[in-house]
Amino acid sequence: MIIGSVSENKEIEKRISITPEIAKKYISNGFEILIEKEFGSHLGISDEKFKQEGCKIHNKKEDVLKNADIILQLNLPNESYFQYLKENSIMIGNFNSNQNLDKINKIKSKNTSVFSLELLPRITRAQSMDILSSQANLSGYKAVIDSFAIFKKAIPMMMTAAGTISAAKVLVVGAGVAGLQAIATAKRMGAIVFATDVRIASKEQVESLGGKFLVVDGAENLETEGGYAKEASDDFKKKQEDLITETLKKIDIVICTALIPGKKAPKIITEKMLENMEPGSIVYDLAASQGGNSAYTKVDEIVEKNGVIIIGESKILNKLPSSASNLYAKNLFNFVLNLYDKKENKININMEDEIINKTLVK
Amino acid sequence: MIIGSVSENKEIEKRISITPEIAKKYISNGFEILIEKEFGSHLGISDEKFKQEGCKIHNKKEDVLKNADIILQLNLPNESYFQYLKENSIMIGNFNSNQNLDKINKIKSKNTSVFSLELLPRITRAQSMDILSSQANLSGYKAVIDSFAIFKKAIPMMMTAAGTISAAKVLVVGAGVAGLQAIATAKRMGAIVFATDVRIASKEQVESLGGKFLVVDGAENLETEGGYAKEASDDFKKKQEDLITETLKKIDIVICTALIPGKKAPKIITEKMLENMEPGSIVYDLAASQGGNSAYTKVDEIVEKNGVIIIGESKILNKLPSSASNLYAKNLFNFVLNLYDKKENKININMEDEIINKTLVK
Amino acid sequence: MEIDPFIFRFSIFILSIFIGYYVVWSVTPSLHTPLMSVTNAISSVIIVGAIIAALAGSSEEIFETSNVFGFLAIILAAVNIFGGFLVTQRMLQMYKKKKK
Amino acid sequence: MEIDPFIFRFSIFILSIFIGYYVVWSVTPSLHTPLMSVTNAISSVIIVGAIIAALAGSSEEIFETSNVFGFLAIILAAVNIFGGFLVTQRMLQMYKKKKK
Amino acid sequence: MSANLSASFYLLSGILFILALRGLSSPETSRQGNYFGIAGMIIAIVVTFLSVGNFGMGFVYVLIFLLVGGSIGAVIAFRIPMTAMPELVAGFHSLVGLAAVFVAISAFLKPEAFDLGTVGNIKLASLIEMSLGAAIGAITFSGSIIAFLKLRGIMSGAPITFRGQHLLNLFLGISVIVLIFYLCKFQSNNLFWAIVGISFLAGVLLIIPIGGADMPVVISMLNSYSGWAAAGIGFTLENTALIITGALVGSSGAILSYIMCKGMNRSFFNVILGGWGATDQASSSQTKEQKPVKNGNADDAAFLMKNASSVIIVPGYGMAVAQAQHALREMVDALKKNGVKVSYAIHPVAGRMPGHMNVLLAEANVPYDEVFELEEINNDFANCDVAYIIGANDVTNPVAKSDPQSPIFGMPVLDVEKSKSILFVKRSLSPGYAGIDNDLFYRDNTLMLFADAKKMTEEIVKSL
Amino acid sequence: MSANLSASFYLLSGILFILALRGLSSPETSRQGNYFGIAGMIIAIVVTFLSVGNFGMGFVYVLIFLLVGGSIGAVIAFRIPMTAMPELVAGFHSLVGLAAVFVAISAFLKPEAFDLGTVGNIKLASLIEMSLGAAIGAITFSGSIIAFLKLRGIMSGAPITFRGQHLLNLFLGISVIVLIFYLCKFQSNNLFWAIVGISFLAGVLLIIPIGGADMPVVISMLNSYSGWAAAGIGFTLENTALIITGALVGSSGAILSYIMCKGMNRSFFNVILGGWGATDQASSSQTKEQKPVKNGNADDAAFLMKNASSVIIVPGYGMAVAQAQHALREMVDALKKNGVKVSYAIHPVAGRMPGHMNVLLAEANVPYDEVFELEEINNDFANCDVAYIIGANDVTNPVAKSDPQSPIFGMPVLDVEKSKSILFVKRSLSPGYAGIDNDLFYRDNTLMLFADAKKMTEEIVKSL
Ligand SMILES: NC(=O)c1ccc[n+]([C@@H]2O[C@H](COP(=O)([O-])OP(=O)(O)OC[C@H]3O[C@@H](n4cnc5c(N)ncnc54)[C@H](OP(=O)(O)O)[C@@H]3O)[C@@H](O)[C@H]2O)c1
Ligand SMILES: NC(=O)c1ccc[n+]([C@@H]2O[C@H](COP(=O)([O-])OP(=O)(O)OC[C@H]3O[C@@H](n4cnc5c(N)ncnc54)[C@H](OP(=O)(O)O)[C@@H]3O)[C@@H](O)[C@H]2O)c1
Ligand SMILES: NC(=O)c1ccc[n+]([C@@H]2O[C@H](COP(=O)([O-])OP(=O)(O)OC[C@H]3O[C@@H](n4cnc5c(N)ncnc54)[C@H](O)[C@@H]3O)[C@@H](O)[C@H]2O)c1
Ligand SMILES: NC(=O)c1ccc[n+]([C@@H]2O[C@H](COP(=O)([O-])OP(=O)(O)OC[C@H]3O[C@@H](n4cnc5c(N)ncnc54)[C@H](O)[C@@H]3O)[C@@H](O)[C@H]2O)c1
Repeated sequence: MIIGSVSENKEIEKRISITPEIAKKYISNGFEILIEKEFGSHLGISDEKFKQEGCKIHNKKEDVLKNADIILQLNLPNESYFQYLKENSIMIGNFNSNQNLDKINKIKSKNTSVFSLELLPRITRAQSMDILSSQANLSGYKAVIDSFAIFKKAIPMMMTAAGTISAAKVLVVGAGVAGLQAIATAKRMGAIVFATDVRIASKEQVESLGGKFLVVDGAENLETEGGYAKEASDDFKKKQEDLITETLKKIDIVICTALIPGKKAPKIITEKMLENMEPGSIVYDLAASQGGNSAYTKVDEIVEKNGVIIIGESKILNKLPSSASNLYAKNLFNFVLNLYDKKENKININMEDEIINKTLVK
Repeated sequence: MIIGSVSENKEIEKRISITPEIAKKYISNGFEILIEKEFGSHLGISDEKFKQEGCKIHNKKEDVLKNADIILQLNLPNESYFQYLKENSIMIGNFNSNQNLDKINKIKSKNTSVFSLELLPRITRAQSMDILSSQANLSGYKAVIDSFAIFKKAIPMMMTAAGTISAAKVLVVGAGVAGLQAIATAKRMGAIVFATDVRIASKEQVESLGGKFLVVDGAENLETEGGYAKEASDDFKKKQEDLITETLKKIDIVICTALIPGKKAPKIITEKMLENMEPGSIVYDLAASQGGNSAYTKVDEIVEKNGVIIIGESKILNKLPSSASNLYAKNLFNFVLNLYDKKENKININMEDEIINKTLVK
Repeated sequence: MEIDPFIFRFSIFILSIFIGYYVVWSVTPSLHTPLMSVTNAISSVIIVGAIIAALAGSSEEIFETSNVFGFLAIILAAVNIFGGFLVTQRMLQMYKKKKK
Repeated sequence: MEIDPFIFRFSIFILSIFIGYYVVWSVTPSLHTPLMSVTNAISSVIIVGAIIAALAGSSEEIFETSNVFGFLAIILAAVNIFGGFLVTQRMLQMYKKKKK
Repeated sequence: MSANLSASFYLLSGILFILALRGLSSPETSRQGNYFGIAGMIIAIVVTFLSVGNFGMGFVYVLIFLLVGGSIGAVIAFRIPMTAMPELVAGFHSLVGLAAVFVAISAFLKPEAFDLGTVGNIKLASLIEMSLGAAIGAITFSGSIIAFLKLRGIMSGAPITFRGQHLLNLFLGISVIVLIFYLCKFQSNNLFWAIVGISFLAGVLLIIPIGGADMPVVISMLNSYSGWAAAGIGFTLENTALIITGALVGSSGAILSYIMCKGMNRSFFNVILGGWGATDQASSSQTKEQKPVKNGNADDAAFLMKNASSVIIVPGYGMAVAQAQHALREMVDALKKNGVKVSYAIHPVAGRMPGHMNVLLAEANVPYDEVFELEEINNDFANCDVAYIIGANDVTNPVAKSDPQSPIFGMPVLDVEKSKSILFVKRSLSPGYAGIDNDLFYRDNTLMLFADAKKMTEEIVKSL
Repeated sequence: MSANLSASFYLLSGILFILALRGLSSPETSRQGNYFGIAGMIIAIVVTFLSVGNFGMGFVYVLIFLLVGGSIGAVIAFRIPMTAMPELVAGFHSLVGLAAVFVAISAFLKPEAFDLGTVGNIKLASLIEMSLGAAIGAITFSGSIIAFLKLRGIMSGAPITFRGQHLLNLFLGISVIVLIFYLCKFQSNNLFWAIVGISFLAGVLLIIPIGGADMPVVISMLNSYSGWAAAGIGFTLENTALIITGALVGSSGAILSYIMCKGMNRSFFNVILGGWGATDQASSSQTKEQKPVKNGNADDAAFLMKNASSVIIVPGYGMAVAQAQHALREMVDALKKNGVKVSYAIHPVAGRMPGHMNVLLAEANVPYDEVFELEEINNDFANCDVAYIIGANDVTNPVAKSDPQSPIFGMPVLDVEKSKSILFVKRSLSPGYAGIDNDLFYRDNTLMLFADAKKMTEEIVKSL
């Protein structure tokens, strides 16, 4: 069985879906690996390295697609290459299937099954394939590191002979996977960290990382069964707004991670709130691609309003491509193993399996 | 008594030598403050803010220099403005008096006394004026933050469902003020930190911050009485080299801070060492302006060699201008208070005072 | 002015109570069971009484009722003494510090 | 089979030693000084002997040498008793737990 | 042997018993303590022989009975499985109680042998002493039998209560006192037998209302009783060794049961008075199916780990909630000082965020080379003495390996059940994130340490 | 009063004394303990009067002497400044010793009064007992006098040693034994006086070689001696109260001095045998001018802080070296639980790097609002009960304020000396970075806690 992967458009995607380490694992499980040339060179991974692990390298995308039974990607390849897809092959990636349904249908018409991993159910068994968790985790980390690098002051408290630098105050909006890692990272650096979320369970989680949870009076629990958030009531929104407005006056850095699956991201930081912030403060909005949690957020742009810097990042993992690729590739590996029937040496699309059923784009 | 300061060349210097906070302190001590317009606007500090504290603002550098008895700067003003200096005035800053002796002599010919604070003796009483310490401290911090932001992997260890990210390994070369803060910062973030220095006392200090000290066998103590380092013997250098070569193979990030006062910075990371490092590793050289601790270091440039990124920074505090200015301004304030005879309301250049004597450029 | 020996015995009794009180306060909880089994063994010092009872009177009387009770008491106490000390010993083996 | 009262006294002596041993082990160091001063006061129970010595013999004999020694011993012990307990009391005032 | 000499030797044996108990207070000196006890006993017996001075036929019989009893005791001691210790001790207590009764009877029947007067004309003090000895001995006997039956499982461990129980006990107590009073007056055999009989009954009634869980306390209490009985007999026989030992055992047993109550957070009086304590305990546990768990405290945990050669720490979300990482690090430091090998096993999804445990352990400066991920360490559990599970739950749940219906089926889990003993630090038996019960709680080699993770760990540090 | 009754009361008073010592073991029960002691004493005295039964003139005299002595004692007790406590106790000991000697003399002179036989024909046992009592009493007396003089400063605190000292002591000891042997044989007055005289000398010789720093141990040891003397007399007088109390005081004093040695990390035997211990101590301290420091242990520190209402923590470089931040945080948590207000005072140059302390405190999760910089907190020292200085030194050195010659003159320092007590945790008296001595070590309200900062702090946590 041949697993293939073609290079992504490196302008917009620096991660890769097979690392040499994982390639080795596939091969020892009986797969063959086929990749396009210069697959990981931008990450300092030479083609040599892949070859050492036993991968085959083709110069052209076409050649990879023609031969591979399973194609592992991050984003969908350019439409022009769909024609080369092998009959009955399988394509796995993070395809935003909602928005890209047209393209995916074209692929499916080639008799290729498409699995899009953002559809993965959040069940315990699926944790090792959960690309949303693994990537959100790194995003949360990187958002903090990035904003600390941009911030014009030092983060930790320092009492020195030349006066005291007080600890920076960070607010994390949304304490999901990304938010929690952001809290942990900021806390490590010595920042004073506040966090807000609509799910009540997150209070304990925030505190378990040393953060302070902003408790909205009379908060209802807005957690769905799957562990995601529901949209909040207007009353809740009002109270949350007041609390955040008050808090923001002393906050230096805001990390936004609040999302509601399938909906536009909730707008939490309003124009008025931003006015009250000190010049030099930073709002780092990881929800940008889904509309952003902050006013003025523009995707992949840095906006300055009254000295407050609002950063809308949609591709933050391009700044942490090595680690992100490692985890992503491992997620895919676990997913493939679950699909693969080792005894029969074939792919078994078992629709009884919740994981397979839910991720298959129908 | 009027204290003045003119805007620096903001292209190359983003710090300022008087902050609103410190201005207030001067004024409550009976000084007047005169600054150039837009003095701190690039840091989000409007002229308004200064005015609120009681500062006067002039539109032109000339007007400031003509009126000020004490001029507080970071770097020397442009030569063309020397003519406007008031008779018997005093100029204080961080002038690199060794290299800029010509210029300073020109100023002195205007009967202006020049104090350059890098000449400050390292005695206990002078700690609150010690700009080298206060700025080196922040440099060490920022170098780490910056290289973490550039690094393509995550720093802390994370054992996740999608595999383990191992902790990054950081080597700090030179455990002086900057080096120690670098160690502390990297350690906080979860990195495994190694450090090397020629002064034996630094071992305990490194360990007190949770770093591992690379012990060079038979290390002599190369500490001068002033607490600085002497140049090392060839034998020592050889041993240090072997040890560091071995260590560097597993190091992800190197922060270089080793300096010997009045000499070129020691070259510690050699070409051969760099060859053995993994692609994607980073060498952040804070000693760049004095020749750098690493091969290939170029001042204010980023060099890539076999995938290893070598960053030569000479102006790192421009990336942390707010905090750096706060501390610098406070240092200057303490220095001015020491010069100032409150009872007589005049400056008293008391050559008995070691601090005054040593910093006065003769 | 002879003092009744009872007073002395009573003094001894009271003082022993204090000692019992203090001795036990400092015992590690993990030793509670061996402690109980050792105190149990010790309390069979009642065998002293049993022996006296068994041997009371002349040789011919040794199977009078009272002596029989003495003999029975001896058996009971003996079971206890041997059993108690040995079982304690076994338990304490477990607490032997491993060699390091 | 009368037992010599000395044996009893000796038993009492030995048991008291054990109690002394145990009682002190658990004392907080900060109470060492008061403890010493209280034991000091207590040990002047020797006054019992002094009183007997002073009152020995008939009324006329009370100024014989031996009685005089008794009287002297009474003074010494009395200084100690009053001084010891009172000074302990004073010291302990300092340890009064503040109200919270 | 002169009375003085034998009295001195009895004193010596009393002192040896004191030293025996003292020895038992710490593991290092405990074996030595046992030897002191044995020495004391030998001295007491030998001295008794010598002072009775009758080496005729009787002596031979005594020796024979002694050996018969001794052999039985020895066989029991070697055969009994370690797990049956508590019931064994209870059984032994009953013997001491009965022996005391027998000696008292014997003294009552033949007072001359003990210098107590003549039949029908026994000295008042001796009579009181011997009837008290007999009564307490009888209570000890029957009480211990009940405790034994309960522990052995022959009788249900559930408390048996009925209306008026306390009144009945009170009545029995008063009867005994009244009977003793009349006995002193009339010295009638029947009265004596009645005292013994009623006391047997009282012993039964005192113990049946006490639940199985409180049995250790009861055993210690019965131990105390047996001591008082011995002391009573000691007064009768004017024997210093018996008096010292009796008082020693009596008071130490009482204190020990008090200490044990405190350790279990139970009220001493509730336990001793049985019935009352039992009611509220029963009501709270009826809601759930009550599987038995072993409930330990910090000292137990400290002892187990100190004597282990390797310990694996399994941290989970509860450690994070309790912010126990610093205390944990300290505990590990203390263990390492004791020569114990310690490592940390991190499950990939422990906590609520990827890398959650790593952040906290790094904060507490745990060296990276002691921290292992699941695959690296999972085989080590089989060779490890103690798994210390601190606030983790789902990540150890073996159901993930066995039950396809379980929501966590298929998730790799840490094989903690392979280690020799498991210590679980959590606040209750409630489940973790996945909401499912963990079978490990009820295993034989599991000790539950119910407490906040930080508090418990700190206490363990103190005990180390 | 019958002999039996009085014996019972003496037992009671003995028990009250036991309870007195027991009470003194914790601050909560200590005052109650003192009352027990007083009660026991009153009972003993009253019973003695009643059993002697002589209420003639003698009784009045006794009362008068009792009151005279009592008044003197009371006056001393109220007048004495608290700081003179140790010498007061030493002085009191000498009185007990002398009283014992007097009673022994009296018994020797008039044995009939005590039922010990007649002059020249005293019972052997009594003779041994009384001469031992007298000898130990005499040693206690003269030894205590020397201790008193040393503590009072009338005699130099330096150890006085000479060649052959130990031999001489040995010789004196043997002489006393030999003399007692002959006394038993000849019952001669002179022998008795000789025993007393030699013992006085022995007391002096025993104490002079012991240095001032070890005096507390010596006092406790003398306390023990006085107990043994009392017990000896007790045997002579066949008085249970005296025997119990004597043995109690004797053994508790001995244990206490042992405990105190352990607390000071000194060898018990070195202290007691004086001369030997003194030599190595003297040699190490001769290099420096020997100013006295108060040396405390973890329990003292715990006690002081637990009972404080506010504590300020001053961390320095030593905390970083010891990595004591986590333990410190734990200690503070424990204090806060006790209702103590705790804050941290950070000196701008504490440590070896700007912000050094902040990094470490943040690592230990110390809340930022408990951390204050010098200017914010410096005035609070005046209102604080305890300053806990952990591994800091230069930053507290008041010489920076007073001595223009000092290398740190002009540096702002934390005014820790204004707090009621100062606890200094460091490993030795050696100086810090600036290399200068710190006068605070020698202040009256300073307690030095010599140990690694982490270890000491952990121990304090344990004691809390
Ligand atoms: N790592 C991730 O990224 C992630 C994300 C989301 C969900 N999860 C899920 O979270 C679970 C993680 O497993 P886990 O074993 O770490 O946690 P867990 O199964 O949730 O168990 C945590 C246990 O800690 C105890 N606890 C809570 N607070 C405590 C305290 N203060 N002191 C002592 N014990 C305390 C609780 O029991 P008591 O109440 O009895 O004390 C609870 O049973 C997995 O089911 C995983 O799927 C993980
Ligand atoms: N902050 C800065 O930027 C900086 C930079 C360079 C120099 N300095 C200088 O450093 C000094 C800082 O003052 P400081 O009070 O923090 O430190 P310090 O005056 O150097 O005193 C530290 C004390 O800690 C004790 N110590 C060391 N290790 C210990 C351990 N493991 N456990 C317990 N105690 C230990 C040492 O005494 P023992 O040996 O008796 O234990 C020492 O006296 C100032 O003189 C300052 O000028 C500061
Ligand atoms: N089954 C598993 O083991 C598993 C795996 C991964 C994550 N999870 C859980 O899933 C949950 C969601 O994680 P996610 O990060 O993917 O969520 P997400 O990315 O969808 O949302 C991020 C966070 O934003 C919050 N949010 C939404 N609206 C908000 C508002 N108006 N104000 C403030 N906060 C708002 C959400 O509650 C969530 O915590 C978490 O509880 C996580 O622990 C479970
Ligand atoms: N008196 C004071 O209170 C005070 C104030 C500030 C700093 N200091 C002390 O002054 C000392 C120097 O501090 P700095 O940071 O200004 O020094 P620096 O900037 O001159 O040098 C940085 C470090 O590089 C080291 N170094 C030099 N050659 C090296 C080589 N070949 N290999 C490895 N390391 C080498 C030096 O030892 C020094 O630690 C430190 O000990 C610091 O604590 C004292």
